[in-house]
Amino acid sequence: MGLTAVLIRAAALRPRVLLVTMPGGTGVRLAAETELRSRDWPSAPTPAGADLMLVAGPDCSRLGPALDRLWQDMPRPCVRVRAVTADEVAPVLDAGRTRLGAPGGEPGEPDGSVGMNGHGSAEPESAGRPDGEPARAHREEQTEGEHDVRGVTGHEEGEHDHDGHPGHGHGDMEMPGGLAMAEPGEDRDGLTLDRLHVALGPFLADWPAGLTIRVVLQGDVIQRADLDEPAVGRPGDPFWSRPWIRAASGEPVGVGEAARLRAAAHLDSLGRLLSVAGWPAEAVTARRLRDDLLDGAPASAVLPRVERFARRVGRSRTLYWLTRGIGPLSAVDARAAGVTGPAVRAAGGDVPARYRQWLTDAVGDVRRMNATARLDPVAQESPRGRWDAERPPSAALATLLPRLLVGAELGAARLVVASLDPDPDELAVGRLEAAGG
Amino acid sequence: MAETGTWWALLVAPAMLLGFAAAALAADAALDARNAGRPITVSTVVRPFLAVPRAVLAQPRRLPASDRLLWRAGVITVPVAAVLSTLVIPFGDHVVADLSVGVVWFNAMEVLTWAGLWLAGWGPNAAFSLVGGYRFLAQGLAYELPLMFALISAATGAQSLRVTDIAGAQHGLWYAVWMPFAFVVYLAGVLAFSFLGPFAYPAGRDVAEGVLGETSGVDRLLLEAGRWLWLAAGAAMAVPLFLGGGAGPGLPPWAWSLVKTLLVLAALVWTLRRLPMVRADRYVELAWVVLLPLSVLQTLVPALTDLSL
Amino acid sequence: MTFELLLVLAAGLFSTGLFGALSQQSIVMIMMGVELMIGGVIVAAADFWYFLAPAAGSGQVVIVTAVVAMAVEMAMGFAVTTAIYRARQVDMTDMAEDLKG
Amino acid sequence: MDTTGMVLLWVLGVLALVGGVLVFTLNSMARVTFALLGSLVCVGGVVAVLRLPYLGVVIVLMMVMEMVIMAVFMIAYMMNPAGLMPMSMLHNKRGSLVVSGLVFAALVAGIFLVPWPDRTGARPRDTTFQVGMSLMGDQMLTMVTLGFVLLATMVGATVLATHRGRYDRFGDDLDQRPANDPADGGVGR
Repeated sequence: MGLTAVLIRAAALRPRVLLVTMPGGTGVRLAAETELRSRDWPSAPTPAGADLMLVAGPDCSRLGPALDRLWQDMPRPCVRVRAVTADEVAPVLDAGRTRLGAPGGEPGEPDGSVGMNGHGSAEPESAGRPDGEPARAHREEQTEGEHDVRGVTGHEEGEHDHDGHPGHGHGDMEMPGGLAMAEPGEDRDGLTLDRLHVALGPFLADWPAGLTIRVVLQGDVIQRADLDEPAVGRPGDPFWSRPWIRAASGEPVGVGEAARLRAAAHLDSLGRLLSVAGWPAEAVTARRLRDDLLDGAPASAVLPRVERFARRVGRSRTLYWLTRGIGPLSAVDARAAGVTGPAVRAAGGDVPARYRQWLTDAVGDVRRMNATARLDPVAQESPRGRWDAERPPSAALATLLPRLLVGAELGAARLVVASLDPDPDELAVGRLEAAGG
Repeated sequence: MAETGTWWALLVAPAMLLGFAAAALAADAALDARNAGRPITVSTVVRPFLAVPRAVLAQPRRLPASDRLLWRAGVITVPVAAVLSTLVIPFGDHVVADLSVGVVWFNAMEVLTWAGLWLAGWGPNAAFSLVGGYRFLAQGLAYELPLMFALISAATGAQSLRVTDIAGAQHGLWYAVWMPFAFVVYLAGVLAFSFLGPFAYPAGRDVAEGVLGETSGVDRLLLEAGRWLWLAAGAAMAVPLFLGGGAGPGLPPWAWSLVKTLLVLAALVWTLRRLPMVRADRYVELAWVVLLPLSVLQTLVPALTDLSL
Repeated sequence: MTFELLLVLAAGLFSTGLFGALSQQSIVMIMMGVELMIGGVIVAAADFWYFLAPAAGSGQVVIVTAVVAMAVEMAMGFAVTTAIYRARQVDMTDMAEDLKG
Repeated sequence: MDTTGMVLLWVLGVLALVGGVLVFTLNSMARVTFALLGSLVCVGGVVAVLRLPYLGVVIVLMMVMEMVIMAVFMIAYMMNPAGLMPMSMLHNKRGSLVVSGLVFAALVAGIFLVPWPDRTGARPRDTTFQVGMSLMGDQMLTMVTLGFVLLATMVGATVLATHRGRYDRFGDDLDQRPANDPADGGVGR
């Protein structure tokens, strides 16, 4: 017991945190990212690698099952905590760590309890998994197939294709493990590979919170992509568009404040893009700059750092080489879809054009941060385009996604989504307005 | 020139490899802390190792239709192959097993990670994990042939496949100096087979850590350890292949080996954060159309030199 | 005696591979059988070289040739399978019977 | 041959045979492929124990790469569902068993009946050197032939497996730039 207790306490010194952002939880996410970075608690992109799950943001009943699946997929011992507001983040993290370090915890209950299943209460072996997959009795005899691959744990829901193909001479046979046959289909390379139905989102790491895109994969090429209705969080309070909403409702808002927030929003998007592009060091730089801007750091202090960052990333030949030609979107198509923001101004319209546009805009906005004029919500763009409560700029970006994803490989698809970075919080506003009006 | 085969060398070699890997991890943690604006203290470099108690405590997860046997086999293969590769790497005057085909042995052990990582991706029966496994194969097809030619260049220069012969053949003129391209390709290969930094493609964040994504507990510890052990093994092998082994003025051979290994390791760790992740769909073509022909040309340099001597 | 036992090992591998190559329907599985057969040949060649004629390099050259044969068989096998599969979505020898003259 | 060598030979030989049999008895494609890999790695081990370290290690190296690639094809093309179905893909099982059994019996009979000659000549000190000298000396023709065979294989296999030619890429007049590819490569051809 003594050694176990020491090990438990040592392990709890640096928990790996699965940060799950609920729709409407952007502010809490930013606070959590800052807190985790300063504490040196690594963030885990999958539940398998995490031992503390931090749910950031308001409750959302529709995403409850997905959240529970994440929790189920974490290796015990683990702790689940929730922070509804940004101020709660630090105390909630402390509480989580304390519980993680307590020897011999109580049986796992969602939301704020320690799961220590090895210490007595095992999960019922025969129960089906929450996503409806039957339990498997003959585990050792199980073999596996590429086509029936389970959805990536929690971060996406896998869906077996249940209208299995009967044409292979096994029509009535019972499939091992209750898994359905895969269905082959035409594909890009003429190889008729099996189709795999995978949902990207709602809780993928470095992904717009709550956005779900259902894709059909053959190999790792996306054959079809459908956008799910976004899950609605707290109604109508998108973090990155607040100044524009306030200005639209007649409140006086300074241009400087709006520029600061816009620069921070671009840096947030850049941080996400760089993380997806596999450049974690520069992603951290972007996020630090973002946090400094949101903290109200003076322009004179931030500007040189933002410029240096923009130079390093914008002029990186490697990053350009790796992303050029991905997600081509001409200005004409973008305008036709109703896009108004940086995405339409990015000449050339592939991923590097868009991140370079963000960098240019961010530097420009940091220069303008001391302006005192009053914000005109129509003339001045919000981070993702001209603010319009009925049709927020992110809606246009989101509708473009399925078209751009088809034919892309998985890695390229992630880059495309990150380079457009629609904000699901805005989508929620649009739908509420539409429903109300 | 080299002493071989004392029994304790069998224990010392893995321990030293572990030490180099730990040093690399600690250096990476320090750079991380500097980048994130945290103070760099002793605890900064120690904290990554808290993953060990965590891994020991974690209980196994149950996954539907996973292939435990193959998964476990793959996960174990990666660090074990890294340790086995060090058998032929001389350190100063000492080497565990001075095989006459040391270079090929190293290469074969490195290729074992292909099987290991593919199995690690296949085992859990999860989409992103499998994509990660396949990604390593794509990356392998790209980096392997240029890497082989880089190894062959060094072997051709020394006219021997024995690693100690190669180290001994560089009288004052390191192969890194007159075969710079082979040296660079070799270092890129080291990053690629340890799937770290720019070559973290099989474990990229865009596929939720790919091959690592579904692993937990000791499995994850072994795979993560495998990455850093391979980085250390690759750095240690670079010294006899391209940097003259333990030869150098003043200091004893083991000290020179230590210094050179740490320098190569430092350079590799520094590179990890300087470049974004290289996707195989771009790298394969570059490797076959540009790097491979250049590697062949590089091999011709020592071959023609041998002939003319 | 080791010499004969190793030859028995070679014969065992060869016969197992032969069984596979004869009994399997899938092209890929047949290739696996052929690989095993070549594996048997390699063992036999190494055995002959070691016990009968170590002074001549020919034994080793046979092994090199066998290894190359394996690679060629594999590459061509996959290419043909891909081509057939692309054309008519079969990977079974029985189904590809209409390819016969 | 010393005791260690004998023990190694026995272990590797038995493992190679077990792996070979498993190839046709397991029903998961991944396990089948890796059973074959295990078997062939053991073959490489046997060769290495027989004082041919270079060829032994090269066999291990090649087989790992080959079998991993094989696993990819196996799973892509295998009958649906790829190895998940516990099914037998045998046809004409009895006939095959009889034929291979007879072949095995004949071979074993031959092995023990043939009066094998005695060893001629001494083993060279460096066997790697021997194979190199053979391939680059009196067996040069073999080497050249193998080289051409490999080249022909590479070209032939690529041509067979690709379905897009230059007219698909560059248009009917071969003047379309950039090439019409489903995904960009790294060099920008």
